[in-house]
Formats: sequence, structure tokens, C-alpha cells
Amino acid sequence: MKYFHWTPAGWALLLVIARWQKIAEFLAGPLENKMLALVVLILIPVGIIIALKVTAIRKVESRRLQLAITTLMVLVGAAAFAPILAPYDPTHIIDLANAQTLAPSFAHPLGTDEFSRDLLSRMIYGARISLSIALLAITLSITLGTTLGMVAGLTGGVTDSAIMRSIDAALAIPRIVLLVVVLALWDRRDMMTIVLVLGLTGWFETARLARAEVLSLRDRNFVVAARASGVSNVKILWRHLLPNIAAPLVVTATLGVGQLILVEAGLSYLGLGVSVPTASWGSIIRDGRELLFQAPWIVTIPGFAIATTVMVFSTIGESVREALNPR
Amino acid sequence: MSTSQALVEVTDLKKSFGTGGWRDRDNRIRAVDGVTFSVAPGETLGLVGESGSGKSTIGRCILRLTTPDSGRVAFDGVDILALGSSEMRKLRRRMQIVFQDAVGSLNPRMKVGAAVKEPIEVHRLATKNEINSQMLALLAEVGLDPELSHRYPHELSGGQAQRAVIARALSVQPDFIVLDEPVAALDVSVQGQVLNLLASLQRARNLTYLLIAHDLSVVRHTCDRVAVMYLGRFVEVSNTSDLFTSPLHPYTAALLSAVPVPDPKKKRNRIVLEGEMPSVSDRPSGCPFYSRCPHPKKNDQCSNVAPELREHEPGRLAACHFAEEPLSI
Amino acid sequence: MTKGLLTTVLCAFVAASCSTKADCRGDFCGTIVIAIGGEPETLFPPASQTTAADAVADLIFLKLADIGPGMNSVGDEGFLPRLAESWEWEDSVTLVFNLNQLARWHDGAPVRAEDVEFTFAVYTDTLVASPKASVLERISSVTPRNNGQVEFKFRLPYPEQFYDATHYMRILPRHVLDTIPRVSLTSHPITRAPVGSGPYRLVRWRASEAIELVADSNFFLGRPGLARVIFRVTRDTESALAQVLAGEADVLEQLVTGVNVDRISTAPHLRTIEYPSSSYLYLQFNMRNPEDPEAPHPLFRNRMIRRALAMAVDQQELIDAVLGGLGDRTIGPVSKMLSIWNDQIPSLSYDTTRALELLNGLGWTDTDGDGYLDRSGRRLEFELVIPASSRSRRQAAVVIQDQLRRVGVNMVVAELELNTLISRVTSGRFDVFFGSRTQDPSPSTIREAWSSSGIGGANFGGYSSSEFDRLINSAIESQQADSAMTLWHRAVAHINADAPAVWLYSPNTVAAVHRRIEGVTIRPDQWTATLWTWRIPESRMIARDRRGAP
Amino acid sequence: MTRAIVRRLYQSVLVMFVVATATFFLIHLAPGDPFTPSIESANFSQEIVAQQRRNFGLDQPAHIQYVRYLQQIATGNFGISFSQHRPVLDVFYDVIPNTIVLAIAAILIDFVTGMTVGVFQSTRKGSRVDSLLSAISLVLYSTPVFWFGLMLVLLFGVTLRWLPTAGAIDPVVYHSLSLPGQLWDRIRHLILPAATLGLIGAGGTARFQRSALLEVLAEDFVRTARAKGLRERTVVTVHALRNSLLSIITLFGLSLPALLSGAVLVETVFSWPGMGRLITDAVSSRDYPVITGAAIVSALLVVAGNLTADILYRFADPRTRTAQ
Repeated sequence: MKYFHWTPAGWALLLVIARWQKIAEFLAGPLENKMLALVVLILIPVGIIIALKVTAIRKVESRRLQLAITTLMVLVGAAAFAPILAPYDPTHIIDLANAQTLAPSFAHPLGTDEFSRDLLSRMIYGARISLSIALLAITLSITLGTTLGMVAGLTGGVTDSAIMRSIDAALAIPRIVLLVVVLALWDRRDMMTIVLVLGLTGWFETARLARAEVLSLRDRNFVVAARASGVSNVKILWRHLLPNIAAPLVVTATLGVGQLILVEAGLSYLGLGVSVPTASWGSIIRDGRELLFQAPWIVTIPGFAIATTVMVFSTIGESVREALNPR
Repeated sequence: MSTSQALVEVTDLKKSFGTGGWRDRDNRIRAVDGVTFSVAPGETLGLVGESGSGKSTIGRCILRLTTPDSGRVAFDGVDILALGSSEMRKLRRRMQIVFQDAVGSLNPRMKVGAAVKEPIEVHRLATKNEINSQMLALLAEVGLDPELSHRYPHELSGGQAQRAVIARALSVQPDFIVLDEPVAALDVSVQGQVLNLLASLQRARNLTYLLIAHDLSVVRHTCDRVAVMYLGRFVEVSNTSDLFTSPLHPYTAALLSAVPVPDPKKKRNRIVLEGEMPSVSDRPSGCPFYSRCPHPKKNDQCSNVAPELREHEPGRLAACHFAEEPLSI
Repeated sequence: MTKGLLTTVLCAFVAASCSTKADCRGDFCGTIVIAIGGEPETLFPPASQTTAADAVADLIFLKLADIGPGMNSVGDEGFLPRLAESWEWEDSVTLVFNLNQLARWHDGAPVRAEDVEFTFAVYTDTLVASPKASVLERISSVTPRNNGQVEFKFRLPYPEQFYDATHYMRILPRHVLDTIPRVSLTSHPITRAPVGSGPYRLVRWRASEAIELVADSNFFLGRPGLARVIFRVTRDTESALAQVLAGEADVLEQLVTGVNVDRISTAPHLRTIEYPSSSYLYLQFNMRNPEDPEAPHPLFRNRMIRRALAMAVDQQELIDAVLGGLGDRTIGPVSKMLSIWNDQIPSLSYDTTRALELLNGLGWTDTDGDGYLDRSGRRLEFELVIPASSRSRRQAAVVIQDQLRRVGVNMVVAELELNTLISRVTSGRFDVFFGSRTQDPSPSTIREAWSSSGIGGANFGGYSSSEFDRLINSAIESQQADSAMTLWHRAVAHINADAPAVWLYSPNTVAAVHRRIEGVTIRPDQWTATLWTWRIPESRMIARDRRGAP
Repeated sequence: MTRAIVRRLYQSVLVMFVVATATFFLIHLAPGDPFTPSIESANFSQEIVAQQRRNFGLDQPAHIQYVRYLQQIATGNFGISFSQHRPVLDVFYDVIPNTIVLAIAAILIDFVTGMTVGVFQSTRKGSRVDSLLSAISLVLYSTPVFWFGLMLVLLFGVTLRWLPTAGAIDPVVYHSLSLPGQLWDRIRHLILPAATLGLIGAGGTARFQRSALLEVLAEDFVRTARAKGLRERTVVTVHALRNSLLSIITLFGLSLPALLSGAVLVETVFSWPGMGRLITDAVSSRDYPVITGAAIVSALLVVAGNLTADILYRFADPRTRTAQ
């Protein structure tokens, strides 16, 4: 209950009442919207619960962690319920002739972009795109990395060296370069493509970590004993090794979400992100880049949003790591 | 030695470990260097030696937890090294291992009950409904409170953990258990309890043990026969009482002289070994024990020709050129 | 041609009178910096494909003759002598050029007839694979008669013979290039250190930064007005604009939007120069099914749907929103530069009521009240493919999407990476393609893009109309300017009625130029063509100008 | 020790081979073609494109191209750039020095600031300055590098007009400047991109240095040194810092790929004529030889960096020096 506050809950309730019509629309609306909300709503709380459990065991308490989790809640809420919260449709052109690149004002708290679209709405919807991409991609890459790393560590021999040399090679190419090359393979860049590409190019470090952890556990007596009892390799991986390497993986995943948000933003900035009209934060920056001098807020605001989100994930990840590493 | 009805039969077992990868043949450590023995059903064979002498490796080879380089391991007449992995898994039900580090041999993220249940599930030895009651019965058999089944390993004491490990080993109703220094990490007070438990379990379940120890005092009261290892080879194999009264090999004699005796007035000839065990990677050409041998008669023959393990008295084998003139203790 | 000779002699005299470069004085010493969007890929004219490459190459190399400011491509009327001092027709398929005896390569060697022969051989060599080879197909041979005379033979007589003979080939120095194997000619270091015969020669080329040219003060057509020309490679219009505004660059040839023009107008040191654009933009309907090229497109095979969609697009709003008013509605596949441009040609005008009526008449109505038209359970929707790299097209797509939504049509915009776009468009895997075409001065290129002879080539949508084909062919073959014009206009009116595309706009080209530069003229098809006649009077020079030539 | 290094070298060659193969096949799987005709100008001809493909051997089956490609790479020849019409090596000669200059400047800023701040913080653990600096380094660590660059452009380039924001030199005046003038011109252009890349990296380095040093400071030998009555400064610099240096060397090796990744973005922001911009351009023009070459060269830089870090590590750590 430490992380639950009544004031935000009250605000949330007020919001529900004030926006009940939008909520009804949202519930009746397209499946995709609800799926995205679900993704964000499930993955992050699961992460937070794991993080809290780990930190609670080691009794780490810090104001920073509390602040980070509260901020994350707000972000997640905004992302999940974008259709309810956003004042405008993010693709709606308000008035091309008269409302282009308006500075922040009461009507448009974050101003408008060059197509006279409301920037606040675009930011809220962008949160969803950026967060969902990062979360789905990290899920994919952690799963992939853990599986391959554990298999490499447990089997050893040729499989191990094949996997490890491929990983060495993949890690030798700088991430953005690799992404730029791999993204050229897809002729359309919808969200799933980006998730896939980010996930498929992000598992290498995790695999190394998982392998190292497995190697340190492989000859521990409880694993040997399990094998002596006739437990199969798959079950050893799943029941004995995975639970024991989960903690460092949770740290990697949490820190990885932040890094993925940065990478995705970088790709969008290079014009390799998700295509319009659903903009991620990175592509809002890209769209605003040419208006840097005339409408600096278009570039500035998403940058702050990205930095804040990454900070939140870094703080949580590092708190968990501190909790695991008593020094 | 009654080979006909042996449960476990090990012939000329060799195992070496590399340090520098597969190209590095010179640097290999011969942990086990041609060992032959057998264990009869219901018997307890003790395996004694200093750390690094290769005794744990033998235990692991028998269970095929490591694959030996050469030699034969037969369990109940079946060559286990020739078995496929699924047949091997079936056979594992009949042979179990208990390690020195009890807490470490339990998965820290698994509750004790689950750990005991796991082998039963793997070998499908009980229906879903019975598993739990079987587990509780096993805990009771090893003298553990059923409440403890909900605990994590780090919440148990060393003795409790070792009992849990024994319960897990028993869960598959094995015939043969390798006890790899089962009490070495325990408090002396607990050591006796666990040894007694093992002995009573052996009687009740007609178990066969291979008891690995670096400490002769543990072996004395629990083993029928004892094999003494030095540098990957057996130097003496004998029934327990004879070994303790009149050791044939000077190394055994030296080990025995170090064992504290209950009667401090009894006069003893203490044999102190000089130097350290030579590194296993640069094995001397003659008797491996030559450099440290306290025997007054050791000579050129000892330094040049490695003595074979020969039967000197019925049921008593030793690898020493002067086995007929043993050192007295 | 005597007048040309006279000027040449005069110029040579003037040039000789001040030859020391170090302390350059007078009106020929200026330096200008041009912000150029995109870097030339090569300075070997047969291989060049980008406008940037042509813009720079035009200052280094010369053609035999240049098209005149009137953009006439029929016959030789209006063409200006360049390397050729004069020319005569011996018969309808034989054209003889007399080379200017004063013409020199930058290394001092005279330009000879054999250079022209060599140039033709290089342009048409398959090992060179010049993109311009195909337009030279109707020239059968180029042979020198003597050092100063070269003869062109054509396969058959046609109106644009002279244009074909002169417009595409920039004459190359045989003595420099002859020893290089043809297959490695396009990648030889010489392509980055060109030897030409034009008013400027290359001093240095810093990759992705700048290209620096200096005037050849002995240029035989007259001393170039500027001593030094620096092309500064910039990535985007915004940074180019910033450079021009800050005085770091003197020229930006394309301001694109009205907002930018407004910003330039507020800067006291700059002026704007407007000239007709050579490109037009359009939404091209695919007539064939994207999944099955043999079958017609389920929607766009219907002429009425195409007409309805064309009427639903408000070009003026588009021009205002995207270009800030800086453009004209196009009437047909015609850019404003072309001589056949005429805004009186009949075309479909913006009329949402009529568009909606047409669609309703075809059975498309909004039965489920979601704001989009549908028919037998299917929504009226299609995909528009646009290149992600084109900012103005991305903007326009957003506006058009909004406009079509108003009549209940759902247009999904797919931004594609350029290569993907090209491979999809050229293989017919698209519904609608947001295209932009840059035209040559000759209207005959319309045939490649829109007639049935272009199917498999540049006619990506597969539009085919025998009447249009007939009209356009006779327009191209017509020797008389008046009747040709009428035929062109009829052809355009015909294609407008068929609506194989929604014609959008031809952007107005507005250049920003520093006020100290005088004599600024711009030829619409190649804006650097007359740059060598620009100059900076000594009285108005700034520090940069004097820092001058090496 | 030499044996270990030889083994690392051998592994590196293997890694490079995998990189070369992977990039070759990846890029050949991609849709599109380097010789796409311009679909926007008048002269559109599929035949010419086919001819160009033949001239560059792209009509051959993939495995033949692959073998020929490997032969070329082995002799240090990366082929001819399709989009620049010149040997890829020439292209690299133009851009690699720029990237290396940027990278070195960035590394200097990164490690000098990062380590100084980290050391300073660890000597004042828990103080207000410490938490302030921690917050700053966290912010830097979490900021998108390209956005930070844009902000610097906005501040120093547009608003204050102190520094140039594009290119590596001023092409207009550079060649007429004196030698010191040229140097100054280069430095002026270098400041913003290097600061962008370096400061973002310094955020991470400072955090890392702080925790590495704190870890060492908690160890027994440091406590012993303190107990001996050594001055705190001596303890930190002589005993602790030397030991934390090891982890910094590792970090240096690890941060190279990230640095090059950052360089891709930063070079785009500042129109810096380096590898990063070359790569993004090459991908958009499907310039296979440049892409594969660039991937190999950047992998080579990374592998070389790691190898250097490895060797440095062995020299810095007496344990590894004697162990082999």
C-alpha cells in the first residue's frame, strides 16, 4: 500500500466521471486500442510487482524509487487510456490555415504541430506507441536471449561456441548500424515490424548474461542432484535454473526498457520508426526538427518525455540491482 | 571379492580433466587413473582419501554425472556408459547421490516439499493425489517435521537440509546411494545423528552405499569395507576392522595415526607425512607415494616401479612393494 | 553567328587585360556560396542522375548548343551556340556542327570534332550504361569531318532532332578519357576530377561538405562573372535556409514553402526570384490489380470512381496548406515550365457534391453511419504510397486524407522507404502512388509516362487509351507549332476526362539570392545554366569575395 | 599472455568473418536495388538498369557474388560504391578520419568528465553535491543523444550564435586560412558534436565510476590503508582508483559500439561528414558495397577497441599478467 495514494486515485475517479462518454466510446472502439491498453496495463504492473517484491525482500526503501514508480503509473495510465484522456484525435487536423505551429496555450497546452494537430494528444498517443514498442520488444528479446543463453550455457560444446561467436559478431556491429541494415529488410514499418526488429537485435547481451549465470549454476549441487534424479534438461532449465537467474534478468529487462525507448526514438529520428499517422515520441521530434527555429516546443517536449521515461526505468532497475547486491 | 552378485561393478575407470582446452593434452589432470572395484548389494563401501585424490570423481562417474574417459561401470549387470539418455534417465531412479553441501544441493528457489516431490513426479512413481502424502511420509522417515515442507532451503539448519536431501534421494526408492561426504559440513553433534539415520535406512530399505569421506573416523563405524585412494589410484582395499587394526599400506597407516583415539593413554606411533601431495598433473614415474613415504625401507624399486594393487591377505589388497612388512601404528 | 564571335574576341581581350589572379580586382572577382540540397553522385555527365550533379556539371561542361529561354524544343529555333559556333542541315537526317575554334579544354587542349564523336560513343556504350542512352537511340552516327566539323546522322526525320542532338550530351575530352577502359569509366577517379570546357573548373571536392569551382578566365564565350562558386552541401531546406539567412550562403534555388519565402522577404540582404517549375505532382491510380497484374483494379478500373476522387480533392487548399500558396493547380501532366502549359484546358474541378453524387450513383453509401462510404459490406478505402523522404508529399498526403474523409473515402497513407517505393511502383504493387515528375523542356516525355507505349516503363499505373495515344503521337510528329499546340491541348483534355490520376499542383520555384549579385537570370530546366553570367560589382563586394580565388 | 592475445586475435578474425557474411546476406535479402531508375525524371529505362546490374555483376547468383565479395574483402577491397561512383575505400578515406576525430574527442570528454565527477562523488558519498551530481548524470544518461544535440544547436547555434552547427569545417573560408586558423576552424566545428556525444556518455561513465570506486573503497585493503593512517587522498588515488580503473577499462571496451551508434545520430544532427551519416545514406540508396563495408569497418573498430581494452586490462591487472 506504500505506493498507493488516495489523492491520485480521487483524481482518477473524477476523470472517469468527467470522461465517461469517451470511456464508453473507447470500450466500443477498435480492438487494437484495447489491445494496446492491455499490453501496457499488464506488462508494467507485472514488472513493478516483481521489482517491489525483490526490493521488499531486501528492504530497500528510497524516495527516488517511490517517485519513479508514481511517475511510471501516471505514464502507464496516460498510455493505456489515451483515447479517454487525449483532448483531440491525434491525427485530427484542426485548421491548416490558422492553427499551424501554435505555441502552447490554454486551448493547446503543448501547442500544435505543422499540420495544426494538437501536440498534447499526439504526445499521449505517442506514449502508448513508445511504451508498447519498448515493452513488447524487451519481452521478446529477454525471452530469446534467456532461452538461447541458457541453452548455450547448459549444453556447451559446439552449440555453445556457435551461439557465442554469433553473439560476438552481432555485438561488434553498433546497434543503430545493425538496426539500420536490418530495417531495410522490411518494406513497411508498422509497429509489429519495429517490435520484431528491436526484439531480434536486442537479445545478445541478455544471452551472454544468461549463459554466464547458467555456467555459474550448472555445476552447483542442486543442479547435479536434479540431473542425478533423472530430471530432463528442459525441466532443469525451467524449474531449477530460470528461477535462480530471474533476478538479474529482471534488472536487465527494466534497464533495457529505457534503452529501447532511446533506441526507438533514435530510429524514428532517422526516419526508420513507425510510419504515420500514429507517431511515437521520436517521430514527433523528427517532424519538428525542421521547425526547430520556428517552433522549438515541438522538438523540446517529446525529448523531456523520453528522458523522464528512461529515467524512471533506470531508477527502478538500479534500485532492484542495489537490492540484489547488498554492497 | 564376490564379483558374481555385485550391484555396482567398476572396471579400470579413468577420467582426466583438461585445463587448456582440447588442444592441450599435456596439461590434463588424471583425476581417476585406473580404478577397479565392486560393491555388493546391502554393503557399504567406504572411499577415503585426501581432497583431490579423485574420490568424488568416482562417485560422479558411477552415476554418469561426468563421463569417464575409459573403463566400464556396470549397475546390476548393465553397462551404464552404453545406455541412451532416456534409458539412463530410467535407471537413475535406482541410484542416487547425497552431497556434502546440503543447502547447496537444494534449489534455493524451491520449497523443500517441492524438491522432495520432484523426482517422484519425474519418474511418475505416484498418482497426483498420492504424491503429497508420499512426500510427507518421506519427511517423517528421515525425521523431519512435515511443517518444514513449506520452507525454503535457507530457512533450514544444516542437519535438517541434509535430512531433506536424503528424503529426496529416497523418494525414488533407490537401491544404491552415493554418499559424497554427507556429514563433513555438519556439526559433530549432528554428524552422528545423520550417520545413524543412514544406517537405519540401510537396514530398513536394504540400501547399498558408497560412502565417500576424507575422514577415517566416519568410515570406521558405518562401512563394511574401505578403499583408500591416493592420487587417483587405490592404494589399499580392505574390510574395515582389519584396515583399522593393521593397515598394509604406509599411507593408510599414516592416515590412521592421525585419527584421534578415545583413550589418550594408549601409546601410539604417530606418522607425520612430509611435504604435500604432488600435483596430479606431474605424476612421478614410480610409486606415486614415494616422495612422501615414511617407510624406512623405501628404495630404488619404489622410485622406479609403480607397485600394483595385489591381494596380500584374503579380502585385503594393497599397492605397496613392502605390504608384507607394514608399518606399525 | 558573327555576333557571337565578336563577343568572344572582345571577352578574350578583356580577360587578357587582367590576368593576375592573386590580387583580383574588378567586377569579375566575386565568390558565391550556393546551398545545394544533396550532393552530386558523380561529375561524369553520362553517369549523372541527380539534379545536383547536373547543376554542377553544367558549369564545368558544355553542350554543343543550349536550349533558349523560350524552352522551344522543336527545330533549332532559339538554341544558343555553345561549343558549336554554328550548324547547318544538309538534309532532313544530316546535321553538321561547326565547332568554335576558340574552345579549349581546361588543360589547354583545343576542343575537336573527335571529342564529339567520342562523347556520343561513350553515352551510347552499354558498358557505361548511361541513363541518357535511350534518348539518343534515334541518332545513327556521329562522325568528324575535320577538326572543326562534326556530322550527326539520324535514323529518320522528326521535329525534335536538334534538341536530341544537343540537349543530352555534355561534350567530353577524348584525350583525357580515351585511355580508360569503358567499363571502369564511371567509377574512375577522373569522374571526381573532371576536365571540361565550360566556364568553371573544379578546384576541390570535399565529400558531403562542399564543391569548389573557380572561373576559367580565358573562357572562350566570355569571362565568367564570378571568380569562385562554392556549392555547399546541405541536408535539408531548413538548414539551407538558416545559412542563407545568416549570410553564410548566397543562393538557395528552391524555397519550397510560402513560409520560407516570407522569412526570406524579411531579410534585407536577400531577394527572391521566381521562375517556372519543371515538375508536377499527382496521385496516380493503378489500373491493374496489385495482387494480379493481369486483372483490372477492383476500384480504379471504373472511370467514374477515378473522376469522383479527382473532384473530391481541393488542390487550392493543398497548395495553401503545403506550399503556402506557392504553386499552381496543374491541368494535366504538365509542369509550368512547358510551352504547352495552359490553364484553359478543360479539366475536372473541385466539387464534393458532384463527387458524392457519382459515388452514391455507383452504390457507395454510408449504410452503417461510421462516416465512410461502403457497398455490400466493404468500405470505400485504398492505400496511398508515398516516399517517406519527401516532406512536402507527407504533408500533402495528410491533407488529402482529410479531404477524402469529407466525402467518406478512407485513404490509408503508407510511407515507404524510397527503394521499397520504387520497387513496388515499378512492379505495379500499389493502389495509388503519390508521384512527382520532373520534366525535360520537351513535352514528348509525357508520352513515356502516360501513353500505352510507356506501360512496362514509366507508365506505372498502366493507363491506356488509344485516342490519347493517337493524339499525343501526332502532336509529337507535327512539324507545325500551331497544330502541335492544338493537338497537345486536345490530348491533355482527353487524359483529364479519363482521370488516370488526380493532378495536384506544380510548385512555384522561388530562389533566394543575395542582393549584391547582379545579372541574375535563371533558366527553368537547369537553374545553373546561366550562372556564369551573374556577377558582383566591385563596389558591393564583401570580405568573402576578396578572399577569393587561389 | 601473448598466447591469450593470439587467441583473441583468432577469435576476432572469426567474428569479422561472421559479420561480413551476415551483412552480405542481410543486405541481399532486402527489397530494392541499388540501380533503381529514377521514377521522377524523364529518362526512365529498365534496360539501362539491367545493363548497370550486369556491369556490377549483380545479375550473378548470390553465392557467386558472395564468393567474389569474400575474395575482395580479404584483399582489403570493398568494391565500388554504386551511389558515389568510386571505390568504397576512397569513400572511407574521406569519412573515417572525421568519425575517428569525433570519437576521440567524445571519448576524452566522456571519460575525463565522467571519471572526475565519479571520483569526486564517491569521496563525498551521500552528500548533497553527490545526489545533485547523481541526478545530473542520470538525466544525461537518459537523454536521447540526438535530442541533446538539437538542444545544443538551438542554444549555441541559433540563439547565441556562438558556434557553427553543421559540417566539420567552413568550406568557404577554410582553404584560405592559415594553419592555426584551419585548426581553430576545425575545433570550433568539433565542439558541439563532440560535447553532445561525450556528455551523454559521461553521464553513464560517472555513474559507473562512482559505484566502481565505492565498491573498491569498501574492500578490506582500502580499510587497511586507512587504518595505517594514510591520507584519504592517497587512499583514493593510489589504492582505490587504480583498482577501479580495471572496470573502467572494461567499460571503455564496451562503450565503443554505443559510441559509434551515438555517432550515427549525432553526425546526422550536425551534418558531420563521417561514417554514421555515410551509413544512413548508403542504406537509403541501397549502396551494398558501402553498407557491407561500413558494417565491417565499424565492427573492425569495435573489435580493435575491445582488443585494446583487453590488452590494457591485462597490463593493468597484475593477476592476469602472471596467471598465464
